[in-house]
Amino acid sequence: MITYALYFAIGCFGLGLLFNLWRIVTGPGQADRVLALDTMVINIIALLVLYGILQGTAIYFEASMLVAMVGFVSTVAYCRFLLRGDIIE
Amino acid sequence: MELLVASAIGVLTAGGVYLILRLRAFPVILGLSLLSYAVNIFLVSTGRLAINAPPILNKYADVPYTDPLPQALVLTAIVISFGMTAVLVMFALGAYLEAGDDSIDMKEAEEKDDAA
Amino acid sequence: MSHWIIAPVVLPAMMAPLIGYVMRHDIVLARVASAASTVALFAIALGLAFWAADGGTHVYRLGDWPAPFGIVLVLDRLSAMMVLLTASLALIVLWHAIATGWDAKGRHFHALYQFQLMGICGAFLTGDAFNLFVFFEVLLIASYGLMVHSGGKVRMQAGLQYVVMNLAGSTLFLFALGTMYATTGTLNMADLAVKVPQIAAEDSGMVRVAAVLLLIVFMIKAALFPVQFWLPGTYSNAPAPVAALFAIMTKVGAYAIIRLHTLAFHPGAEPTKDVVTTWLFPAAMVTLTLGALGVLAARRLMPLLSFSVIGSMGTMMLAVAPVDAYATETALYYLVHSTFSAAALFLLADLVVSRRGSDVLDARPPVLQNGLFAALFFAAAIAMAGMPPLSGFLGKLLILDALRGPELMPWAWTGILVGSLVTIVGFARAGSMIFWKSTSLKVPEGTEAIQSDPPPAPAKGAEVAPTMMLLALLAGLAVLAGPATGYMRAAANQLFQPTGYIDAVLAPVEAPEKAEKPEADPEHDVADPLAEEEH
Amino acid sequence: MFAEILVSAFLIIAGIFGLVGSLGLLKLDDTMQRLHAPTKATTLGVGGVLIASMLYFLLVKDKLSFHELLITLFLFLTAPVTALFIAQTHILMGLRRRDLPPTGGEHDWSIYDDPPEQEPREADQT
Amino acid sequence: MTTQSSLLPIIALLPFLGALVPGIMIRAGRTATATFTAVPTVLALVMLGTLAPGVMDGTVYTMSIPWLPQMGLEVAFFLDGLGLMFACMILGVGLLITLYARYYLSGEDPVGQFYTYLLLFQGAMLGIVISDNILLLLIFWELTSLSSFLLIGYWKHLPEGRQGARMALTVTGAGGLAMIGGMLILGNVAGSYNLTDILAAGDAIKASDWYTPAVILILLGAFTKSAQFPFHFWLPHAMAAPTPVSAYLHSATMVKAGVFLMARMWPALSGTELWFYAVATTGLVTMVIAAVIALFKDDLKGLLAFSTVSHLGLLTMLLGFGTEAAAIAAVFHILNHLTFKAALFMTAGIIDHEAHTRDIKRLGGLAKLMPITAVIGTVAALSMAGIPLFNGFLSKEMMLEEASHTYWWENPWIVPALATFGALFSVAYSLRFIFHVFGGPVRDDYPSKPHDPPAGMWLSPAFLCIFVVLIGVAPFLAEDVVNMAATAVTGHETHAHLKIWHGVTPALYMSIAAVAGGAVLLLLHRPLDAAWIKAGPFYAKAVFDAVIAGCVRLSRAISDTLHDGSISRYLAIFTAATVAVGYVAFMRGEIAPPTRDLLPIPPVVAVGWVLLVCATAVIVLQHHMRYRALVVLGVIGLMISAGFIYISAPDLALTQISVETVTIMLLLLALHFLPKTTPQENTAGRRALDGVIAVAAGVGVAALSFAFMTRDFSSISDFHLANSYKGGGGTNVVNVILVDFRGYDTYGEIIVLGIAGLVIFALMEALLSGPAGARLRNSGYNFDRSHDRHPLMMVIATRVMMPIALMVGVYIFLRGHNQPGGGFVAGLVFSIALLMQYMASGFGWTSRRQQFEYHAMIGWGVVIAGLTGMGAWLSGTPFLTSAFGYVHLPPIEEFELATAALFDLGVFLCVLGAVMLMLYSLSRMARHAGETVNTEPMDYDPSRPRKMVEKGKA
Amino acid sequence: MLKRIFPHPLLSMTLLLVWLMLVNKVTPGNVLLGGFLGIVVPILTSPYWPGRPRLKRPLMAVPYVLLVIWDIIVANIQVAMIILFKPRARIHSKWVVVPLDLTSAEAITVLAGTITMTPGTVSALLSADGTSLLVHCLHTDDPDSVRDEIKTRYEARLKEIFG
Ligand code: NA
Ligand code: NA
Repeated sequence: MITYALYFAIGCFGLGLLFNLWRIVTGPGQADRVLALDTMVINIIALLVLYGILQGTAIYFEASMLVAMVGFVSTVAYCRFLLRGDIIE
Repeated sequence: MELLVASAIGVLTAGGVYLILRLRAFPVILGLSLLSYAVNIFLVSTGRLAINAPPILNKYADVPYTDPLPQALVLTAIVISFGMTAVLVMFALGAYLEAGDDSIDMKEAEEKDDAA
Repeated sequence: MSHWIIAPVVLPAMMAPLIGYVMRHDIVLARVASAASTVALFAIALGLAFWAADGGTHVYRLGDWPAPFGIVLVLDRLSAMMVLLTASLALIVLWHAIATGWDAKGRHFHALYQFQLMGICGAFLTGDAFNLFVFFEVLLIASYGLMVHSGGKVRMQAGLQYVVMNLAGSTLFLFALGTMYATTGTLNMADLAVKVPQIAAEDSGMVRVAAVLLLIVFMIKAALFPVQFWLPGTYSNAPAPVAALFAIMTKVGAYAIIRLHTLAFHPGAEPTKDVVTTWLFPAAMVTLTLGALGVLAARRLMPLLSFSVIGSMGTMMLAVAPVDAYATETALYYLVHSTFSAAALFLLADLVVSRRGSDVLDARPPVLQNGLFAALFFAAAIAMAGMPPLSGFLGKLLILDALRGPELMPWAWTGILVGSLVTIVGFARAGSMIFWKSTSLKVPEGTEAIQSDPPPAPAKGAEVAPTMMLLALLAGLAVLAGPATGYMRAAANQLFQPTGYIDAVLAPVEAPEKAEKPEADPEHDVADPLAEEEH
Repeated sequence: MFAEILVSAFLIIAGIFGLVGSLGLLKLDDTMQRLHAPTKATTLGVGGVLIASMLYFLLVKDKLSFHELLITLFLFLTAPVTALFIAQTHILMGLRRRDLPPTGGEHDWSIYDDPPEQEPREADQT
Repeated sequence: MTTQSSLLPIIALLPFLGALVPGIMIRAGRTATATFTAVPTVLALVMLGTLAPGVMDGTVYTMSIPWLPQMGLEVAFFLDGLGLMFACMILGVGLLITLYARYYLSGEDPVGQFYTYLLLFQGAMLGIVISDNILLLLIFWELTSLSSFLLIGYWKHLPEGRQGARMALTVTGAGGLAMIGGMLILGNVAGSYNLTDILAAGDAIKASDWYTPAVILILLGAFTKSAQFPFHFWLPHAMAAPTPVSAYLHSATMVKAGVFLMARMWPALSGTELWFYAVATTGLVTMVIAAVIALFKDDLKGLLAFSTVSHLGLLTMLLGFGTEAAAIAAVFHILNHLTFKAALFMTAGIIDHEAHTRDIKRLGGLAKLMPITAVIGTVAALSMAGIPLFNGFLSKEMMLEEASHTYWWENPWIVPALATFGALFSVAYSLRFIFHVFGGPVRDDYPSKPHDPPAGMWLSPAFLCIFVVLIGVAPFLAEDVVNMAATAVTGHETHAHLKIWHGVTPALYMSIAAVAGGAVLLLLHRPLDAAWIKAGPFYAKAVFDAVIAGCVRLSRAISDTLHDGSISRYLAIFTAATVAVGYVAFMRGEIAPPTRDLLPIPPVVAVGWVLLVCATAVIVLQHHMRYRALVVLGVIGLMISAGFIYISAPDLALTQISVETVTIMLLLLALHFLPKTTPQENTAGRRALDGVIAVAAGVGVAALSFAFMTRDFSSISDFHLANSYKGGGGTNVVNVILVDFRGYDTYGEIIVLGIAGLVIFALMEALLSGPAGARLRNSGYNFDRSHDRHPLMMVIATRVMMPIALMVGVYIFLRGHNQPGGGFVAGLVFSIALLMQYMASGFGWTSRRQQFEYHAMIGWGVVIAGLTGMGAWLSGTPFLTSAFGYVHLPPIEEFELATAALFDLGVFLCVLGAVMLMLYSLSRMARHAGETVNTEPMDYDPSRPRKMVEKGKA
Repeated sequence: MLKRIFPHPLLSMTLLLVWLMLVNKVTPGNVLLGGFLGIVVPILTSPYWPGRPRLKRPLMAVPYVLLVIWDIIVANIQVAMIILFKPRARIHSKWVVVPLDLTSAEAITVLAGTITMTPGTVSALLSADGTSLLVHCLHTDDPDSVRDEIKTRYEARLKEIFG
């Protein structure tokens, strides 16, 4: 049962990725693209965790952790670039 | 799966090559980044693909492991290409600031014939 | 196993950070340290060369892991010779850089210089194909820094092109290594030499691709057609001492071709038998032609010298192409010669151009010491063009002699001889313009101050000495051609009897002395507080 | 069995909310509206997955894992900042000043106005 | 090797050693320099003198020292009759020229240089004639080209000198190069490069398939050197040299080198049809054409130059005949020509020196003004004309005699007729030299009123004239020398009897015809000259210049087109070539059928693939929008990281995602300064072509990877899996490979990073201190920016998150050996954590509070890694040999201590330092561009009091 | 002195906790190591965190967190309904200006974060002097009530915690 639930969840987040892609490609604003990328990061985190459950291993945990961290940093950087030009001003 | 990986490598390579043939430094940097992605996947795939077989030794079970060596090579390659990209970015910046535009081609229009 | 083998890598690698971080605010200290390190490197290289002259293949197993699983350094005659060549060139060029004050025109010259040496020596010594890539990158990235040392518009642009070209090359290198690993399952050169010939003819496609891609990668470094385009821009815009040091960089490519393509992909290895022989010779021919044409076409001195380097690479690689012991011997002689002569030309050009204010081949008032520079230029130019009495002529003769085979001879001889002629004409035009025609221009009184302010100082002995030393080395190489070629013949023979190399590298070693390591097996209940993952 | 149902339920809920978050990103008209979507995915979507994961390892694999909590902590800390930045970006690039209501105070919104000067604080500097 | 033989290398070396002396004593004055120049020459002459009796007796002195045994190059000398004759000529004339030049050159000329070049040339020439090894001979041969280049260009301020020098070098250099080919072939055929062996192998050589190319190539060398038609044109232009040079090189010695070579090779090469038709014909044609031109040269030296060409043609023709008598005649004429021609050149030099012109049309009547010179010149010119009682007559008679019975293509008339025709012109120009220069009335329009020079100047030609007359009157005096040399040429003993009267022979008629015709020609000179000028003679220099200019243009067209600075085209060529070559290499091999089954494709992986491909497509298609491309690049990085997880490479995923982030940060930082869009500059055609190349590369790489992914292989990594825990102490095999099995790679890799940091830093410093810095300062990177520099929320969130991120970093570092992670990722995590802080409060503010120096961090990283590696030496193991052990410290449970961890620490420090140094450099640039550093961590802290003064600000 | 060793004691505690969560195993060794890191890391980062935030009633944070979690769940469902079933034209988004009584930077941050994390509202801007917060509301017909709810439900409690 868990397996099916997993596949369902994986499917949902996978589909979500496609929606995000649409936003990234079409925009229209730069903020939309950054937002879509940020959402993509979150979906990926979910997928990684789901994959870990599927394989029954916690070995991919650091990866999701790191994705969360760098996702934040890069989103802020993308925004700061548009806001201030120099991201580490 | 192999087809996906191979075609992804191909697409990244093609994109990378197209971009490094542009006339400005920035797309060239993008292109080299794509190429470096492509080559990294390429290198990993030389160990053949394996699902859920990370080369982390498991003392409790006899499980298969994927080839660790290409992964180590890719790690080295990633680090090196990071350093290289950083230098490249700085060079592009330097050339842009010195020259006033970021054209990557150099036109030496010095048509001076000598008559020694 | 002597630790001296790794000294040429570790010594500069340890000195560079000290210079770059501890001494970065004190140029004098940095100079002393850099010079001391280079002198020591030279001494070590000399020792290694003597050691290698015994004909053995000395293997250094890093981390004490047996080959092909760990990385090995291999010292044989060829690698020892290359390291010695590097060290001697480095010493002389460093002297020039210090004497002329080039090193103080930007930051971190000496640190980068030492790193550069580390990379070059590492590339010559390694017995592992992927490690070769790593050291290529070390030497490249250091060269990027040296290339744009002290900055400037055109130099920056040229530097950017140099970086881009080499990044593309490095990418290809990885593709090639990947393909090689995917087909042979190994990275060790000696192991490749064992495994490549074992690949069935019915399955040779991929390994052939690997071999040919590697060849192209090395051809980039060696500046062979059609991947030679980067060289003129780079060499002519690099700071002169750097360009002089770069004379060894093209040789790294040549070395790699000689090494890998005699060891693993040689004509005796059935699957890859025609890879080098098909492509290298025509590439070298075109390179030689383009080099000569470039010399004749040049409007500026630095590009002229750069093209002469291309031409010399073409000439040299003609002798590598047949993959034959005698030809390789002659190529090695030419390799040493062309390294020193290119360096001499670039150093000399620096002395002249820095005083002349431009390297454009036009008539300008003569510089101070015109006669001295003219004489030095004459000597260096005839060396590069392959005229006697310096080693260029002998090198050319040797290569011609080696390429007597009826298939190659008509092309090679025509190419080399006509190329020589064109080069001579080109150099004569340039020299006559810079050193002779200039004397017909007498500067009107009072305009000298406008020409350059302050007027350039006459070159001190210390500034000219490195150029003279290089010329003396060229003369020495000519006079001692017998012993030199004797060593090179032995080196070439060693290359062409690869069993010695293979056996030495792959020799089963007694269980590495990991005795102090506890026999920790997966049953042993760990120990590590962090690793408590269960699958 | 109970564990399986529990885990599966969380997974399904997570999946739904995750999908809805991305769907919102796709469907909604205006960037500010779309900005609301990822908070869904973050909170209940990923949150659900993480809880499911914890439960799974605890109940099925008999192993208590706090990693998921850590990720949650991280996401909860970062998501508001991310949203704030994206909102700022959108407002600066996509909206005009007059599209926004006044602050009601003497200073305008931070992206349009410089902050008032403050007394320097020397003591704290290292 | 006898003691006497060992003099040979000393003789060869003497001039070279001597050449150093004048070079050193540049300021010593003409007399001293000349004296010192004479010393080695005299010494060498004396030594030759001690050998001469032996040689006369038929001894051949030989000696050799090995030099380049690999290819048979030896320092081998031999002295036989021919060599001795030439050596004496070279040294003897050299001595005379040394004396002459002392007076000829002015005090302003750099005399030391001149004598250095002269001695260099002398040494080279001497080397040619006594070399026993043809490779050695080649070396000397090329040296003569080089030293003559220097001598011709001696007056470097004169364009004619420079051009003449280059022309001579080009032509003789080209010939020399051809000769290299010929000599190498010859040596191969003969099996030795030693002349003695080659001369002995004459029959084998002539029978060889390689005979024809060898002869042609060698003759090219000889003909160019000896100015044979059509390579003759360089010699007149070499007359720009100071006259001593002309006298020495261009009459007596260097131009004879070609003749010498033909004589030297005579036994090995002559006597075939090829030899006859090539050599004799060339000589004949040259003789005639040059003689005709000489008559119409108004420049004294030009006249002499063409006359020299003509006489060289004569000699060549004689050697081409291939008969013994002709060889004897040639040897004799070599000697005679030397005497009268050198004297004539010196005479011309005197005239030039005194009258300040060499234009015959401006001269005349000099006999009265400079009687001594006139006598010398007349005697020598009469000899040149072939008038009896002067030595030129004797050898010319012998030549005509030989010509008279030579058939050319079965025709008995052509050779004698043309030879007579040439001799006729020879008489004409010789007489012109006498009558138009010395004869006639004294003029009053000389540029300078001439009179006889000091004795030092006329002694040399006068000395030569003694020989002219002596041999002319008593030819038997030269008999021994001629026989000695001719014996050497022909290879068997000759018994020539030289006498004035041979009876009534065809040669006599021919001679008479020549003298009579010559006199008539001179009388007709004025109308003929007018016709000649009207005909517009053909100037070879124009052709030569046009050819060179054409070559330069062509090479520029090729070189400039190829190397036009367009890296995009270089890369296109590179890629296309790589794909093509790879394709060919692959197609020439074969590939076995696949052995692995394909893995299934889960839908979510397919989704990832779609994202990756779409993102790539977006980047490629919309790369003009740079920022957008960067955002989309983030998608690719994310997908690849996730993909790495899926294909069991967690370490790669960690590294990829963190590197990706830092890279994008760097790109954003750079993009701040760069243009934000890329203009569309390529034509559609170019884009299409690039597209084709790109697709080809993509397809190639994809096919290759698919090919190997579907085939099994065995790899060395089984060892790593088996030994990772046992021998490396870690369960994360990838990490153990990185820090242990292949720790050396990692060592190199962190050094790359460290260097990257350094390079970026150095570059930044260089940029900021130059014009780029100024441009940066004036650029004003102020677009419509947010006024919110350091948002409060970001600052507060960072205060919590950065420490947590650092903890994660430590965690990843510590567990890397056993689980995914390690020093590199940890370093990046630390960097990213710090980056958070930088973004929150600004780099300037943050780094002022920084306790660690980035430079030092890199330095320490590299040093620690290196020291860890070297630590192994203490236990006698190689660099980077790891050691690990398990430690138990109550109450802490057992834990592992490994040197690999120390190494990893080096990695960590290096990565952190490098990344930070890069960020620092970019931040410095931003501050240079006018950015200010804030004093507070956030723009406004609402909990703290406002500055009172500012209150009420709108 | 103590302030030098423990510049931020709460942070130290958090870090120890984080460490234990990371290693996922509570052993004496890990506690020691975590404790050590919990001391060292704040010391290293203290230059970036001048001053110590005041917490008047830290324990009040627990009910606050629970409240927020509940709100997240409820509001999530509401927003999901809006996204899924509400036609685009009928979504009435509004800007809401929330005047702030909070003066502590930490408190403002938590408030803004809370607003964002609870679905339906996103904090978008702060005024330059930190006295008002601009909130975007996904769907509401009564912006004032949203503002009042924020102020009473969240800000008031935060005032209690931070003082
Ligand atoms: Na690792
Ligand atoms: Na919200």
